[in-house]
Amino acid sequence: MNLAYILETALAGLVLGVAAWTILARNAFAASVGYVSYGLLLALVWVQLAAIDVALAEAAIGSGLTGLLLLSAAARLRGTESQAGAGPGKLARVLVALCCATISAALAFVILSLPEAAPTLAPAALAALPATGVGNPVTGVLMAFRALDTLLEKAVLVLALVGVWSLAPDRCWGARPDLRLRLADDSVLPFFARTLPPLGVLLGIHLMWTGADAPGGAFQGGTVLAAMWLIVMMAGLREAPASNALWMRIGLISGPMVFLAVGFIGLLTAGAFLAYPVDYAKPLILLIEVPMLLTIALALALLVAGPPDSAGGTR
Amino acid sequence: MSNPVGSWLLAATWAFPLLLLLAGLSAPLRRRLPGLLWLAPVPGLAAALLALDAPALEFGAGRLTLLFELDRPGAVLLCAAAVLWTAAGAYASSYMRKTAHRARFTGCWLLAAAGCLGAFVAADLVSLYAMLAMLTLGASGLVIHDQTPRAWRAGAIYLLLALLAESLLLVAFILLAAGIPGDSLAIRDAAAVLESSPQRGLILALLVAGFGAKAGLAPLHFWMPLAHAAAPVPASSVLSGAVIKVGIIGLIRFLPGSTALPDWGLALATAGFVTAFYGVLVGLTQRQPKAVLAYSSVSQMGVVAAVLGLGLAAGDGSAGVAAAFYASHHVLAKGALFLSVGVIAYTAIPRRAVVLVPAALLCLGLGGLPLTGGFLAKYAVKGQFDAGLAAWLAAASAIGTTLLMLHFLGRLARTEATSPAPTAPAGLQLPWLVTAMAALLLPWLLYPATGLGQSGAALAPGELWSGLWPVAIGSALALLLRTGLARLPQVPEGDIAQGIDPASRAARRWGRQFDLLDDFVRQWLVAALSLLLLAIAFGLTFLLVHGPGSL
Amino acid sequence: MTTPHGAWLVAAALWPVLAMLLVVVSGGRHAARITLLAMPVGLVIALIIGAHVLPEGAPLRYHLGGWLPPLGIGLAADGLSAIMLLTTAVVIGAAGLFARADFAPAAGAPATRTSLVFWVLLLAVWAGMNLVVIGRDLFNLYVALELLTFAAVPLVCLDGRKETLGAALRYLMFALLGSVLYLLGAVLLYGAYGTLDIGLLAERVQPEPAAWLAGALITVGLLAKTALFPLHLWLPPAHAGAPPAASAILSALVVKGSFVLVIRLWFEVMPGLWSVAGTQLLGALGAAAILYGSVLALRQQRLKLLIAYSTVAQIGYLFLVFPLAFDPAVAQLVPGVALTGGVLQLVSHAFAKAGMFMAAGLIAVALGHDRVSDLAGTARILPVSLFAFALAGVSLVGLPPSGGFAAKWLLLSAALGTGQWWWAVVIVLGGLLTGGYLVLVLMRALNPPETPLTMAKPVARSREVIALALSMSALLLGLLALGPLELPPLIGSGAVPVAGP
Amino acid sequence: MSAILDLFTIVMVLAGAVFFLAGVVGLLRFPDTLSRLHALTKADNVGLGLVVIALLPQAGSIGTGLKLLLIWLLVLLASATVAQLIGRVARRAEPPA
Amino acid sequence: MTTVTLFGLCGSVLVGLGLYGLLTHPQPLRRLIGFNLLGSGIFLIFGVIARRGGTAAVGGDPVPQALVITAIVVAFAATALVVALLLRVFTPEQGSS
Repeated sequence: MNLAYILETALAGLVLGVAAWTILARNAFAASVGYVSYGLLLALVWVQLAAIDVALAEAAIGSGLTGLLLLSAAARLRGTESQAGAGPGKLARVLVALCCATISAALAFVILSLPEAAPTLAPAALAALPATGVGNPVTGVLMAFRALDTLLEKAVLVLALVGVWSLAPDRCWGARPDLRLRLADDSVLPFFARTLPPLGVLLGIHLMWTGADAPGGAFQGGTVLAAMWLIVMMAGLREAPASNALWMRIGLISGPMVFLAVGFIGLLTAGAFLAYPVDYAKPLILLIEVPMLLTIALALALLVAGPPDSAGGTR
Repeated sequence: MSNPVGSWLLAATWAFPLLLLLAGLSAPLRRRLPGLLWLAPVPGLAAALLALDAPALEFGAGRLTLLFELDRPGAVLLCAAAVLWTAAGAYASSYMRKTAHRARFTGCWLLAAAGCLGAFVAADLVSLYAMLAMLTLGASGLVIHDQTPRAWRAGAIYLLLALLAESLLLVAFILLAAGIPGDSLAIRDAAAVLESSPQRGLILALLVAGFGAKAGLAPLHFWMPLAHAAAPVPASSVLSGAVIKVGIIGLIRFLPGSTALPDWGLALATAGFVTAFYGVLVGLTQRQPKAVLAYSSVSQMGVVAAVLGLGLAAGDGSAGVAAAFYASHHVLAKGALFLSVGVIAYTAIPRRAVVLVPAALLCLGLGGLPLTGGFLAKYAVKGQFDAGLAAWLAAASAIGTTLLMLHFLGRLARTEATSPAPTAPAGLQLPWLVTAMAALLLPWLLYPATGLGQSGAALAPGELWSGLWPVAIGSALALLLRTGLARLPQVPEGDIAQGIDPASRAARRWGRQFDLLDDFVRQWLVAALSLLLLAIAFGLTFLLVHGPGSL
Repeated sequence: MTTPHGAWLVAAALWPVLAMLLVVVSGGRHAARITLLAMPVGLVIALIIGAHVLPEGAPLRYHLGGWLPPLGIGLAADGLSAIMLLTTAVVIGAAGLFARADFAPAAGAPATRTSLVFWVLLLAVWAGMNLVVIGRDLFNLYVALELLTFAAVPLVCLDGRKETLGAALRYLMFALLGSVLYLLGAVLLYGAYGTLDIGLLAERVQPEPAAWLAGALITVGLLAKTALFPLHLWLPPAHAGAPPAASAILSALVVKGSFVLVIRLWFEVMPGLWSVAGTQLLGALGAAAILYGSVLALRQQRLKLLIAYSTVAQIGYLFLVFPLAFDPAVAQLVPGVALTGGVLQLVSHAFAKAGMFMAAGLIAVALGHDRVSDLAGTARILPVSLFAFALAGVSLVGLPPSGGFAAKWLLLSAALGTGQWWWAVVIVLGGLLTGGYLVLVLMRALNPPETPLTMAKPVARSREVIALALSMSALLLGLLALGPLELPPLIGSGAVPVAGP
Repeated sequence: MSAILDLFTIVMVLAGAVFFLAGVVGLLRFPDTLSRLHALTKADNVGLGLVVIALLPQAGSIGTGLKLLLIWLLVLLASATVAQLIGRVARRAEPPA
Repeated sequence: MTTVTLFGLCGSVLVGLGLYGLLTHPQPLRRLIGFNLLGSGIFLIFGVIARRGGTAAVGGDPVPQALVITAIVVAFAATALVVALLLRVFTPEQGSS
């Protein structure tokens, strides 16, 4: 019964409380606000679970970007909330609640009954880590042991972006997404959008770079870059790129493309696809991570920016 | 003795009509097709004449070997059926000339022809099933052809029953195939398996029900009067003449020939005789000539079933050929009579003798009038009807048939003319006369091929007398009852089929319920909730097996 | 360890991805060309894998980066994978050729939205399918499933009409629910056994709560994506609303991807954990789907909806495999006749349904509508399309010599062989109902039009031929499957050697 | 020495906590958005500042200390900007009486 | 009750909450939020499993941690797709094309 334990319990309680509140909140906007704070609290939980990389990702993507998406959507859908019919009746709610409770209980039971000697790949990962040249085991897993996942997940990002574009009305094809905020002339946001990004870009690149050996990595770095770019676009300093801008498309696919290329080199030199020749491992991994950073930044930002919109004007 | 030509004729029998059908995909050929219907069965006819001794034709390998060959009963039936399809085809080309939708009629006709003729040469389970399926699709198209509500109803009922029959047969086939050692799917192996199969009872029941329904055995006969009365004349001619024989050949091929199964045989024979008399009785109440003919077909198939039943009871292998021969006569006679219905409608009253006289001959022939083909047919099955009761029943059915057919003749004569022209066009006359001739003569030519003996023996005075007296009594009865019959209340066509309409109405009501159910099930909450419930259910199945203690 | 030629698996998995990326960067002007060039290559890759696997059924294996499971990710192709790879390559190729008329920009015309998007999505579906059928790592498979979903959903609402957008939203939400439940199951398995590799899990799973809950969650998650009754809420509107080429892919392939994973889970990961109750429950859902889907197909007024509901029904047949393959004697699911029948049903339905949707699409284009009641005259103006429709129908009903017949034959013999006659009854009834709604359509289409009919829009004969070719291959599949082609052992890539401590 | 630093830290953190508390109370109790905003921004800028100052002695290295200060500056920048944005929205929503 | 147990239970409750929100809310955006809660609950459980697998050398099993990062990105992509679809369906000026 020590201080840390009390804090953890309080944290858990807080997380659950905020989660419940987001579910029960009056309207979508309030719920979205709740979700953002929930995400930040969750990041703290991840720290408690000794997963700093995940904490960063959760704070940046889970809370930040997702929150941004939800908030803007909630704001734009305010008017339509009444359209959605009334929720299910009492009986149905009780039934659903019972089912959810059952599943939660089953989960809890299983988690409590997991084997005492927890099966783990930590030793295996650490043993194999030197071969990858990186010091951060998470980065090692992402970039070496399970590189295929990481590669495919880039493809997923690109695909999701194309999917979002596909939702543009035909007349808007080739236009730009519009996320400028309607600002008064004396707004300080443009100033903010000029001051912060230099620092932010620095931080993003730093996160990617240190990710090799310390918590951080291309995801977290890319997210920060995306956030900076979004601020710039919102402040109206730069327009969002049109969906047919070539430079942007090249940037989008550069990450996975380089990944594929390096993987192929591995097939030729190291005897297996996505294998890194010894003592070239770390340089190659960094070689992949640089364009990956670009891809992630572009993809995340453009996913938030949404489909091309007539208000964005064609180029 | 090798006979490659024959083997390939076996394939052409069903492939040629299909090729004609495919040709219909190109517009110019499609326009020519209706005139060429008579051509489709020609390879079948050739096969019937040349391929009897031909080696079996095999397609494919491994687990699926399609097998085609021609046994004696098959050859006899195929010959008669091919003749009828040819004549009716020619008849149809002129009969349907002015009507709409000829393209569809042609397509269904060719499909049905391929299936019907193919069924006589199919020697393995799969291809037989395929032929039956083709036949069903084509035939139901022919029945529905006129698009009247009556036609739709008849077609729907026919399709339902046919598909049902095929499903029963499919199950039977699979049970048989499971018993066959090795990969063979040949019918003769299957029949061999049947005799010693542990599930013999079940399989026999499925087979008799399946093929029985196709042949119109009571109580699964009710589709026949509906379908045959609703279809256009040439179509009902082949349906009632050739198509229903597919059920007969099925029974002949699958029922054990050598081992006697008294109880099953007697059951089948009983069903046959019941059908025979039931058909006569209901038929007598009918007014519409085609309906009368249809009921007479029901009755005649009853007789054939009785022959097969008695043969099965006695373990008499020759019953198959005899039944096939009897049926082959019915193919032509009944086919011809249906054609006459169309011809007479185009013939002015005073000139009708040319139609009625041959028709009368055919009618009495069905009753067994000596020297007609029908007489020989009855003579061929004498072997099965020798026993006391059976003989009396056979004679009684002959009497009944005569009576019924004369009733038909009366109705036929009363048909009102539909065209100003004094005589029917040659396109109708010729085919009908040819078929009538064939019905009278062809049996005499075929008889030696059946191996049942010499046709000369049938001409002994005793035989002639035993053929003559039932016809005489039947005719006498017909004269006596002439007035009475007209006053009989008419049993609605397809008697017990009446029960179907309320059922179908109920079904439609239920269908509406289904729509509502689907609207409910496809709500987000309902679907997602059932997802969770399923997850819980799957979890519970484990607990059920391992018990809560396993937690 | 990685088998010789295993590298072809990487090619199969990543070739479509590469093509997709190239299309993205090249833009709508060249998208169609690049895709159509990529397709033959992908087909060849599938053929090579098939040639190595199918003859003697020895699976191919590959470990990416040389990292063995549990640390690394493995790919493997057994008989089932090889067959699925081939089916996918063929159907995708056909769909691509078919869709050229709709989505390839006219020469000189500016690139439109669909002229880029469709091809990207098509290639993504292909990549997703290939990954799903050769993946050996549950999380890797999760990513593949998401790839498949993200590709399938936008295909539904490509035309941007309100109702298709709604259908797509429904589909996406439900599919996401399914995939997170799948992920939860995978997480539990890792927690209990410290690996996500199918081969290793197969060795390690014990009958205990963790495995049970995981099994249940993964199963229902996949069922949601397969749209097994009563989880079909999204399928009819989605498959009926999509453009024909897309409907063909969705109905023929996408729903099958998650089904293949159900097979893997039940037959490979935990064949010994399931009970009579579990398999019978799954079978019951399948049976319900068959009858329910067929009846509703009979009720539909629109041709494409009718076909979509027939998909609901046909999916049902696939799930009869589980009760039929369960051997109470050893309390295990054993691959055998039933599984072969199921896979045959899967493949023949893929071909038949793709052909049917394409034919229906052409009919809808030519008539300007797809009301079942007003199909009269179709035979006159589109004989080939109608013929394709009919042939596909022959396979769906299960008439010889179609693949559908072969599948039905095997399933029925399995049912009768194991004395589970009630499934036989369902199969037979399903066949009757299927015949019912198809004959209804054909009869209407064979009617002559009341008023002379003119095509609302001309239809290229080449597209009719593509539909016909697909239906034809569904038809001939039966001969292949029952005849010369001996199916190899479908399931089981053998245990993968363990790495690490 | 270290004891004094620790004491300093504790005191400053507590002071910062007080400001945060005040801010929260204001957020909950004040009538309209603008005054809530006022309470909030003031409170957490100063509060956070005090906490940062409190942590400086514990930083260990100069670099860490600079990072701490940077964080404070960034938060000042952000909250100032956001405060202005919210303020404008609020004014449009509820014009001052 | 140790850290892992605590957050393990927390995660399973979050899953329940998320499911409830995903099922019962008539409004798609609220369902989406429920979906995200559900997802984060699952990630948390995975994190707990990772923590249990920690050794003297590392605080947690890196494999699940890496997988969670990937999963978070995928979940974000899904969210973005749903939001785009939502806006297209429900906002008139875009819905009409």
